[in-house]
Amino acid sequence: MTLSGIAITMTDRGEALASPSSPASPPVVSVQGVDLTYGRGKSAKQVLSDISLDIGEGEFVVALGASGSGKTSLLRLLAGYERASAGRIDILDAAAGAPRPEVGVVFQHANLFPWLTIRRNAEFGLLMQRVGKRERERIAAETIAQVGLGDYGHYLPYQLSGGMKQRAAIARTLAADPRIVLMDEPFGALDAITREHLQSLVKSLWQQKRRTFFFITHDVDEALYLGTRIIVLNGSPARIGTDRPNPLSGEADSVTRLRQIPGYAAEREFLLASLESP
Amino acid sequence: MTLSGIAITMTDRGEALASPSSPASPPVVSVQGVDLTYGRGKSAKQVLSDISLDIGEGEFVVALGASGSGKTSLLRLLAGYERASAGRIDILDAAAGAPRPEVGVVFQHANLFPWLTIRRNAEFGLLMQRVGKRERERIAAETIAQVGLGDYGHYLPYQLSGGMKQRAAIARTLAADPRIVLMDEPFGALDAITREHLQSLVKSLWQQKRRTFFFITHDVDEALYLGTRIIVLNGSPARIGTDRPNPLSGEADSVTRLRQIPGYAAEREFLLASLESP
Amino acid sequence: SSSSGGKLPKEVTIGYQIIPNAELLVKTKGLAEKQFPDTRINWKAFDSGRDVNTAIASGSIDLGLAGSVPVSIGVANKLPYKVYFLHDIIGDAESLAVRNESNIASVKDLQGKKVATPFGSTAHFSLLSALKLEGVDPKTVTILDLQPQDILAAWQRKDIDAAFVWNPVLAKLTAEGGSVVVSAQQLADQGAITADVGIVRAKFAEDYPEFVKQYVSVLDSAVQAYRDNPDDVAATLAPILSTDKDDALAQTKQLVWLTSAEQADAKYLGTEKDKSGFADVLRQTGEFLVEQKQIPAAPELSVYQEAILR
Amino acid sequence: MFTRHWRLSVAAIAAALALWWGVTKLEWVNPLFVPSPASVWNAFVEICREGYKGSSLLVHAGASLKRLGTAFLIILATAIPLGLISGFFIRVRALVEPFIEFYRPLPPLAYYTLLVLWLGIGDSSKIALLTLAGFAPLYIAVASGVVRIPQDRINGARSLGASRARLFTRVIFPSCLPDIFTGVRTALGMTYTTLVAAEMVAAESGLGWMVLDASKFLRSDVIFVGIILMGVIAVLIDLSIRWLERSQVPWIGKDS
Amino acid sequence: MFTRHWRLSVAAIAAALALWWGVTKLEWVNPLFVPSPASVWNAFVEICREGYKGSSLLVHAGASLKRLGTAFLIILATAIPLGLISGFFIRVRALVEPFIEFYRPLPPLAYYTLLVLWLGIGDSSKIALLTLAGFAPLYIAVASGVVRIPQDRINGARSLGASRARLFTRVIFPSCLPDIFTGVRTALGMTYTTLVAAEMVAAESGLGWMVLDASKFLRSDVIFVGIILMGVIAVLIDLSIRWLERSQVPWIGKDS
Ligand SMILES: Nc1ncnc2c1ncn2[C@@H]1O[C@H](COP(=O)(O)OP(=O)(O)OP(=O)(O)O)[C@@H](O)[C@H]1O
Ligand SMILES: Nc1ncnc2c1ncn2[C@@H]1O[C@H](COP(=O)(O)OP(=O)(O)OP(=O)(O)O)[C@@H](O)[C@H]1O
Ligand SMILES: [Mg+2]
Ligand SMILES: [Mg+2]
Repeated sequence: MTLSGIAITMTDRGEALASPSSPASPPVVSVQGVDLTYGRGKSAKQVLSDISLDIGEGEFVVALGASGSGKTSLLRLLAGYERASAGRIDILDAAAGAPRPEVGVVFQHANLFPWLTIRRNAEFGLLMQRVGKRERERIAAETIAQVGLGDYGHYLPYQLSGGMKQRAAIARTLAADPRIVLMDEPFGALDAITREHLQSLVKSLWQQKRRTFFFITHDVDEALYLGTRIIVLNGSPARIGTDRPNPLSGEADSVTRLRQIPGYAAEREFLLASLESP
Repeated sequence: MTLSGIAITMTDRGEALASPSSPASPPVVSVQGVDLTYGRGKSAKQVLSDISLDIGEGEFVVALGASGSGKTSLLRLLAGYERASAGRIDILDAAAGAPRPEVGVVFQHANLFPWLTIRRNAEFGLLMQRVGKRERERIAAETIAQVGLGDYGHYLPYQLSGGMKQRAAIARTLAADPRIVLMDEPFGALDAITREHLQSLVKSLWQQKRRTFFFITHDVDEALYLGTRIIVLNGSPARIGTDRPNPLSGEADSVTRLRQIPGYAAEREFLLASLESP
Repeated sequence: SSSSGGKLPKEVTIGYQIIPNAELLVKTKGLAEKQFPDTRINWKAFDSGRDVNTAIASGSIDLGLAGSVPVSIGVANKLPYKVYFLHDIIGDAESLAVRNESNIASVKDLQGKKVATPFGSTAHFSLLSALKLEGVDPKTVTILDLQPQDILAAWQRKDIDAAFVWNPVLAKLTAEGGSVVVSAQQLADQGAITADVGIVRAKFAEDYPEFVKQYVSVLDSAVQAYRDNPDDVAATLAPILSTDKDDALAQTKQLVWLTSAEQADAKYLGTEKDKSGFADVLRQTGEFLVEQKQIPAAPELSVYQEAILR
Repeated sequence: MFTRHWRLSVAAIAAALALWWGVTKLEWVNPLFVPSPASVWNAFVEICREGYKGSSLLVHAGASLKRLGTAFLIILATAIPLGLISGFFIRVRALVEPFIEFYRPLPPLAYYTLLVLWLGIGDSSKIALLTLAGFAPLYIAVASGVVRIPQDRINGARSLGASRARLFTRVIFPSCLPDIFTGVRTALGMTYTTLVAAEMVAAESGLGWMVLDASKFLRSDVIFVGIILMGVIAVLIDLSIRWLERSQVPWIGKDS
Repeated sequence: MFTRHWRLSVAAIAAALALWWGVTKLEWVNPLFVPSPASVWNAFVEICREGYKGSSLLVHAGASLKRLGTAFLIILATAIPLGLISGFFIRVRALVEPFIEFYRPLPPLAYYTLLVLWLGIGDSSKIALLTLAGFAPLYIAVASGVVRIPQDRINGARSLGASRARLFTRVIFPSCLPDIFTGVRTALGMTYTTLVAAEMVAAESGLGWMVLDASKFLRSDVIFVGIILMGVIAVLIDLSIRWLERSQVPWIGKDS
């Protein structure tokens, strides 16, 4: 509703159009002047400072930032796990403050339920939505297969490798199909091949279902491939140093192809430079 | 001592020379026909098959492989956390089978001691070696600063971001200065800038102290930048599909530079192709 | 047999204790069941008068057996029950045993020694009475609160010099280098009577006087059976006392069994309200406990006289 | 863990039995308090054949197990939900804990009288005593188990749409399973410990009563039979709980 | 957690007191067993002024606390190391646990006489009884805490050169701290619970003895004074343990 920040609405598959937030599509995520401080008194540490960010429906926002800059903290605020010390956050027109099923989260560490098999982990969100057993099992099996764990449905989390756990966690969130998906470095533990596979998976899901994504990564190429809009957190406490539409959005159908696009090198350099700015 | 496998001895800074293992420098790590099976009976799953690998003193071996291929399993065998189902592993002329201080490990997940501050975590190895308090604190402070956590020494692990925890874990192992360093995707959670910084740190430590490294990554560029020798795990159960010296070893002083070297693209393509081979 | 008009309860709960007296004989031989074919009789075993007091106050039992000390305390605290029978007068069954090595020849010699007894029991009362009768200040004696089996353990370790206790521990003490200095029998002769008392819930006694009357007659017949043939009775009681027949006989002899007719003597329950020797005993017990600072206050005699069922 | 090295356990038990035999053989302790294995065995055989004071051994064991079992079902049905809830809702905890903290350390012997007064001398007061004895340890174990659940596991579940109720059954409960098992074992020990006290008042059967009755008559052989039986039954129960734990919670100690 | 909502706790306690007052006022229960708050207060004042049966209240409380304290120090010094060791070495566990499992459920009343025989009627048998009562719960909590430590934390420490001994003091011990705190609380409850039983034998002072003695003479006002005092002391001890826990183990429930 407010005019601050930049909202991006999708025009066609993968193509982004920067515009001031239009009254036609109100932002699904609206962050207004948010501060975040951990601890109290002497041990207080301010992590985020005056963050404002509106995200429109169907946007794919990628957040970059140095290690420890505050990306995860911002995501936790959006997820309702943490409360802002100042400012206001609205998600789907309700004040943030508690986790909710419309907002799915993939954690930086897999965080699976250790007592459930991969299949049951993936079914969890559907079970909570009271989806019938048949349907639940079908969707879970499909999603597990999509992340390449088709043969591991009956394994317990501790029996999986690091990257497999991370993929299982992704499947768990995607199977529940939330309107807003928050992902915190979901592909950090994956090899190049699997990673590229999952990048296409996420991208095609986004294209098909037009969900809204907030995606943290430390990989600039990944940001340029997936995002319609890229923000960079800088400084300590962190603020949003850069917030701009991604001109390469939808231009390539894999990271490898992306690297061959004219303009890729310049854009990459620009983002690396903004990452380094204090 | 055996002649199987390929041992690589270092000739000059960063330059690798492939050679059959020379009697002059016996391998510090010797893996002979190792199998690994998890579970028993019906739920048994063979993960590694007939792995043989000799690593000479001062080598920097990088292991690549698809997610779930068995890289971590191999590292755990070398670390003495797991016992081989068949075959034989010798580390520094003693059979592997239990963790030991000569073999340092950085886990895929940080795995810090939650009750110790970052400083005390970093001091842990030195404390175990009965290094005096002064010296201990000096080395810990230095290592923490090297990984960019100079200001966070008094934090408890839960107060750090994912990437910071991972860096703290790296500092903890490096501060203890083990003769053999095993690292499992240590930079997986780091942004590009911090990552490049830590890559140089590890490389320069290796150059200065000539420790032996076994380093798992999913980033081919990182492998080409750091390794003197690269192995690729393929198949299920996994075997060593590729094991060859890295011709680019020591050729560039950062990953960015590396990409500009002629021969980089070909080498990268080759490795990506071997990753995909079944 | 319920001939004389008064109605009988459908069910009655009797709290008993394992003491070789007439009630135990009645229970063992099933005499009450024979007498009251249409009444269900539930027997509940108790360990201490304290628990009997609680049980009767909670309405869980209709009739019970407790020592004269707990009954005195109960009456002093207005527990709603009446004394209907004296199951036994404690004779030689409770005595003061001293270790021979301790050089105790009389109660007077207890000064400066360690004496054990279960507090709040009739034996405790007897010990304090003995000290008083001999003019010994209880403060000069170390009196320890020990349960019978612990008294035996402490005795073996020579932790104690003497103990006022009952069987079977008493017998073990005398067998293991001890001898009896004074018994409840001797104290009773000097007026410090202790007894095992039959009590009945006041409301129950009011509702079913006929039952109480007939039950007393059953008890009387058991007393008679014992007098006629003590050997038979000992044989019957031996298993429940976890002992053999001879020992059971010895134990029964250490208690005085009385019929209700004998108890009608003014020395015991009496027949008239103000002529009850036992009410006096209860009052004296109460006053004694007050004197010994065991309880804060005791009521006057009439309250105790009220508590004797007539 | 127990089963793999059962040989060791058996050896340890055999050694203890041998020690017992030796000690009584050499009469280091008064047989009145520590009877010889032979006499305990004889007492056991006799009790098996003829029962003890009117009831067969099976009746005694059955009576005790019935009381224990009932109390234990009540404990499971109350302490686990209440522990989960009060571990989760700080306010509930603030309301409930003063009372639990207060009654918990009270010796059963101190309040048994009150229970008898309210519930009578039947089985209900005994069961109430056993229940009270075992409730607090299980409650505490569960409540502090909840506090120890990683916050993000709960966050994650709520993000997946778990309602409060299902959060409890589907996340908090299984997360606490290891703690519940520990708590159950402690609670069982605690109830068991109270068995003799519970059977002190107006009981005529039960292993606790048997031990108590025997101790009154200095039948140390019977006391030992009772104690050993109680111990053996307890160990069997405990073993089955552990077996359940191993088969139900294989992920204990593994990183998620 | 307790402190933040202390108002709620205070309110709950006040409500309970009001209920007590009302119930006795309306004489719903026999005042012989549930005395009125006023008469309990009077008894308290009287005991404070004149003591109970020869000893002042301070002496009674002091005697109990001395016994409890000594027992508790022994428990801490034995159960924690043994729990750590047997959680870690399966063989030790196989050797030790049959005995702990066996004695644990045994009612103190069943074996107290043996302790008296071995240790006499002085304080040592009382302390031994209290120690035995509290040992098992702490041991179990610690041992199962060790089993739950993530294996890779132990692996990591050993890779950093931790010897067996230092692994215990520097890794396993702190890892188990949350379990130790839970165990300490349960064990304390257990020892406390046994206080009355312990002071049943040859005691002349102690809160447990006071309650027991009063119950023999139907002094329910004194019983209530004793129970409330025991409860209050226990709650205070528990609060300080929890305060210690909060200040020493702030990382509970946080992912490492
Ligand atoms: N405890 C276990 N029980 C059964 N299977 C296991 C266990 N641990 C690992 N595995 C299996 O072993 C295989 C290899 O796992 P490993 O962790 O070595 O892979 P990785 O190469 O390190 O993968 P990543 O790059 O994702 O970390 C996986 O398929 C996994 O399912
Ligand atoms: N519970 C906490 N208490 C105090 N400080 C905290 C806490 N959690 C996080 N921080 C601090 O907040 C800062 C930002 O952390 P955050 O996890 O948001 O970083 P990030 O951008 O996600 O980093 P990374 O890429 O390494 O995951 C860090 O400096 C960290 O030390
Ligand atoms: Mg982060
Ligand atoms: Mg791995």
